[in-house]
Amino acid sequence: CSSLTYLRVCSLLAPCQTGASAPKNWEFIFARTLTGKKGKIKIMDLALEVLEWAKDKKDLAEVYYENKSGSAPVAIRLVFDAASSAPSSGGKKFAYVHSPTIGALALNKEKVALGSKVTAGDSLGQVSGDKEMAQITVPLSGRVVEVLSRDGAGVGFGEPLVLLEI
Amino acid sequence: CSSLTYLRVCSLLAPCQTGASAPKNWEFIFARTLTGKKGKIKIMDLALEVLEWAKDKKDLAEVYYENKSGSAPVAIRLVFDAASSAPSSGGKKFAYVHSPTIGALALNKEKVALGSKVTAGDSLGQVSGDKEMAQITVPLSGRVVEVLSRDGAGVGFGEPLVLLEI
Amino acid sequence: MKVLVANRGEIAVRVIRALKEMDFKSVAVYSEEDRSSSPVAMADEAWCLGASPAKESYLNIGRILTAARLSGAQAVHPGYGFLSENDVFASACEDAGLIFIGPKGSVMANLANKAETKRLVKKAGVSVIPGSEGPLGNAQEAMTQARETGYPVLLKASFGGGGRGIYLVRDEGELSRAYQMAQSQANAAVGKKELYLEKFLENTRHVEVQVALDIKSQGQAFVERDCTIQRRNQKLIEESPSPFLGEQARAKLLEAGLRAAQACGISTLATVEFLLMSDRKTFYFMEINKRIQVEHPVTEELLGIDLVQLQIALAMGQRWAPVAAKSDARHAIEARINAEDPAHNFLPSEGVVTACQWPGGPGIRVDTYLTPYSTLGVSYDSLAAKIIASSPHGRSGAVARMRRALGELKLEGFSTTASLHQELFADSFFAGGEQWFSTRFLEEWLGRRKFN
Amino acid sequence: MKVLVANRGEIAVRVIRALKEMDFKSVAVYSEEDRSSSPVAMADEAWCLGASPAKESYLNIGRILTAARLSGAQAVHPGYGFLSENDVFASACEDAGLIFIGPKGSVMANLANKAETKRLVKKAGVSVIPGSEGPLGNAQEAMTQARETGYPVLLKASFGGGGRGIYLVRDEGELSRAYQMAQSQANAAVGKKELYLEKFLENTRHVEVQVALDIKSQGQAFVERDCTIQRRNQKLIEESPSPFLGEQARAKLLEAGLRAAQACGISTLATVEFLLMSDRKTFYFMEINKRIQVEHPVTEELLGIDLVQLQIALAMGQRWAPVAAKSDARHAIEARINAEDPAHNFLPSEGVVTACQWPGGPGIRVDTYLTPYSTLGVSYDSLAAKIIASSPHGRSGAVARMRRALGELKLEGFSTTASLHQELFADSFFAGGEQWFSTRFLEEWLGRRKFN
Repeated sequence: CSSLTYLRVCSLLAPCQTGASAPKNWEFIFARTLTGKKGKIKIMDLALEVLEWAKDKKDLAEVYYENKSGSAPVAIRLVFDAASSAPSSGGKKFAYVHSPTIGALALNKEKVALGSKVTAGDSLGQVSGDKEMAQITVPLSGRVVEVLSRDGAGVGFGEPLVLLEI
Repeated sequence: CSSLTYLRVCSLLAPCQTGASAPKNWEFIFARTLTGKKGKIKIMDLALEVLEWAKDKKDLAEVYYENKSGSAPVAIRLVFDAASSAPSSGGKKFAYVHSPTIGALALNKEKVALGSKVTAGDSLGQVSGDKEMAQITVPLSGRVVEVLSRDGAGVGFGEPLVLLEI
Repeated sequence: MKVLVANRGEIAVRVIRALKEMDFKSVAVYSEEDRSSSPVAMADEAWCLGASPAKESYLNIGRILTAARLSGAQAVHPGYGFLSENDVFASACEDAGLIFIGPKGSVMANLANKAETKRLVKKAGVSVIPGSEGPLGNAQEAMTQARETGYPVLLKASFGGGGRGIYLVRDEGELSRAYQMAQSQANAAVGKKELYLEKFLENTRHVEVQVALDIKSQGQAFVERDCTIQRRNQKLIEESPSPFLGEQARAKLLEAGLRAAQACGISTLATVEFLLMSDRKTFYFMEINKRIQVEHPVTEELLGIDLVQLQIALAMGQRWAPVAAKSDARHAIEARINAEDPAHNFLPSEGVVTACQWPGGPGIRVDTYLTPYSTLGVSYDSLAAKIIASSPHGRSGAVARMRRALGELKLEGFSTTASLHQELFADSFFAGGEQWFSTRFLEEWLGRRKFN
Repeated sequence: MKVLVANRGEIAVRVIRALKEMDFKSVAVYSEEDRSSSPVAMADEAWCLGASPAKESYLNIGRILTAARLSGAQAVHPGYGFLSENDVFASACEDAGLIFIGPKGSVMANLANKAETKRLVKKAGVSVIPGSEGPLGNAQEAMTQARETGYPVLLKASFGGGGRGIYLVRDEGELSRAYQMAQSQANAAVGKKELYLEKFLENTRHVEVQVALDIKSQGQAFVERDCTIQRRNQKLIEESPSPFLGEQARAKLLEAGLRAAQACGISTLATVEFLLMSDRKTFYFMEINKRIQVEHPVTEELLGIDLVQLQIALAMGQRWAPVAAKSDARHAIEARINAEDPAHNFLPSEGVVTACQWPGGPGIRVDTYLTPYSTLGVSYDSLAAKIIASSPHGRSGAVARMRRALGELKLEGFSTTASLHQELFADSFFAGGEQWFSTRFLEEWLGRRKFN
């Protein structure tokens, strides 16, 4: 989510964003299980717990939580200023390489081989639209962990293409 | 609020209930000033603060908070199970005497004189509708602190008529 | 002019909207449970009547009259349900010098007996369902009449209503026991055990004629509404015009509706209900409703008129002047969003509105009293909202619009019939509207869909 | 059929609704800022074009064509604004084998020059504002023309639009300097400095004629819209019919509108704008808009039709068949709810929708793309929602309905023009609608109300 400059606001208890209405490349970072929430959901408890969990997270762009255990699904969505928001897990740090435009994806296969080391500023390939061709530039040096799209596919602007461990 | 049996749910960030849409006899118990909230309101901070303040309040029926300092007014409304909800202030405890029906109010002037001692079950007067007359019964023994309506006035069912210190 | 709205929920909102548009003052009355509800917020003033049980609030004539006196209201709109067809209430309003927006109390008292009403309507030359002429004296009379009418027959309480108090009798062996049970049920429900008997007609559709009459019984009938989509006699979808009525049959139906209403002495809005046979031209009078109905917006959206304003104006003594009564290829259809769980036998559902986004845009109207964080209990009826779709492109256009609107609807916090509507409006048989189906369609469809 | 919607906000929602109702697939395109917006959620698929600046997204022809190719769209709806009247875009769509839902690119190229368009329309026998016949050659020619026309005059950029690039010249002393400034401004804005000259007409109203024409230029005109309530040439309230046009003048105006559109080679929906003089019968052609307009719902609600579906059908080659074009006593009126602060000189406002409750019930339509917790930035235009009220009880009925609807509206999180509308619709002069007022009314009224 690091490139999502629209993340400027905080909102709480936003309506569920599911199915077609879920922005396609959101990060659902918050995956902690809230236990003991059988039967009727206590919205206040839930909100409190999520808020407390989230309040000191500095590297967090967005929190999304949905509970469907009761008859009424409840979603809590928090959107933070995205000053720094590389996902992190178990001490490791990651960064996405995003698509620079809309078009057909052409990856440099050697560069994006799993485990390859890449340097900030490197090109990993191109995205070609009808009237432009844009280089896919590595934002931070690291190692290729996962390729998220396939060669030749159509990709939109900002779509995450490659995940790096940095 | 002790008689409001509909207080069964918790809701957060409900839309402002002001003006005509504010239920007429709500208690706005939460009057703490949140400082340092100049300019743009951070809804999450605000919600967190109110929630933390409220979470151990056992005698609380309802919390209402409205902030109009920014350009966008924000209201937070919390509604709790109203198991026990007599208002309290500075160690003193209070209880309302509510109207038993809709009609014209006739108070027993001696009984409701400021400072008078009343006993649970006492009648403080009557409310007379077109086809019924109902006694105004003291719910808990105490001392008359304030008379909230005037003799002869039309009152609705459940309207607080007299405030007792109990 | 100040008008007290003796009702709650969406119909109270509907009436208050009409009053605001007419520049009249509105007075809401409410039970404690409805303290935070929309009508209370919208009205110019509001009075709490009592606790949740209807007899302490919306059915309490004394308290409503007290509220009228305290607020200085000059008229009372009863909405539908509750006291809307209660002749005692109407008369009490008249006695208190209030304009009752509905029929005169004396007219309603006359019409309380359905068997007698049927006799009245038949006398006016409108065909009624074959059966007893007026009420039955005893079981023996019922048996004679049933033989003449031919089985199966229905035993109905003369003072019943809303699809209740009806017994189906398939053959003579069942009759005397059914007669006894129907009598005791009628007696338990309304304190009167009088019954009448009707032929049980199968494979019929429910069509109804909205009429508006002034104080001199001058007025008109509007294009019929078709309310064939029902479950246990409760309407779920209503539309106008009926897809199964030609111009000639329509003209006859509308004329019959107007004549029946005039025979009943109506001088307000009313709806005359008919059964339509599968020959698509034979119809029989069923009953007359003397109030604004839940489904009135179907007619409003078809014709671009305002029936509630018309009803109020007629009650204030306005004389009838012709109103647009039909409209080319236009079609309107309404889906009732009830707080019921179609996956669990339509069990009433309660909760808090945690999210609500109503559909909008062209040809979509939403009538509701719910707002975000409204609480929804089970003390009263389960109607949460009505979505009305209308289109210049006929029934298929209105159905497409409804499908689009149902896709936009977000209503969370309790179960609703919205999911059922989504399936129904996607069903090619129902949506196509080409082949005849009867009032049993929905229950059969539900059986197939394993919804209940 | 799959249609790409090359726009955002409420008009994208409007077009997607029409596509759904026509059972066509929809493709949304969006800038990063609009990622969570309604059209993206509603469309069958959605493609992100780029960052917020319009030239990287909604004005980027190459990226939109790429999205069309990747999605397999067969047609493009341009909405209003952005590329909707860009002949290069229309032609590029045609070249890519896409149906452009609007005029042919070649037709739009011809109409890009407003001075030439005016000449075309005049030749067809429609009266145009007195002034130069086509573009001016130089300042000297301007002076000669101005003397003939009579001061005050307006200098206008031939390739301007939307009320921009217009210079008022009160007397000859101002002319040559104004000519230079207008030229350089026009050059800076559109790269073309050509100007033409028109008489400056005062005390006029803005009326416009919606037309719909098929591929053979067969079609019709609909009852005029009156858009006299403007601030700095931006419309704020639109209504139909105009309160100041009799039947005879209306017939002439509609005929002129249709003739002008045909002269311009239109084969789609278009709107022909006129100035109406205070004699209530003289009118002059002003310009022609070749797109769906913001205020199209006024006509839709007046007549119960669907202009966007009609526009799409015409683009797909459907031939024109007459559509209801007028409607007795009915009246429709629209209030634009802009995210602007009327108390602070209409400064654009941004924020998060912390609460939204849209009005509902009879005769009220809301077109918006906002939902609870939507973010609203200032990158694009400030239109947040349109409320349209229509009534069978004429203008006063529609105004009463709008007043009622504005009272129900709750939209919090940023400043809007709703408060201004509440005051305007309560203003007896405006609401009364009896006395003539001109396009200057709103600014004068604002001056008196100390709103700006």
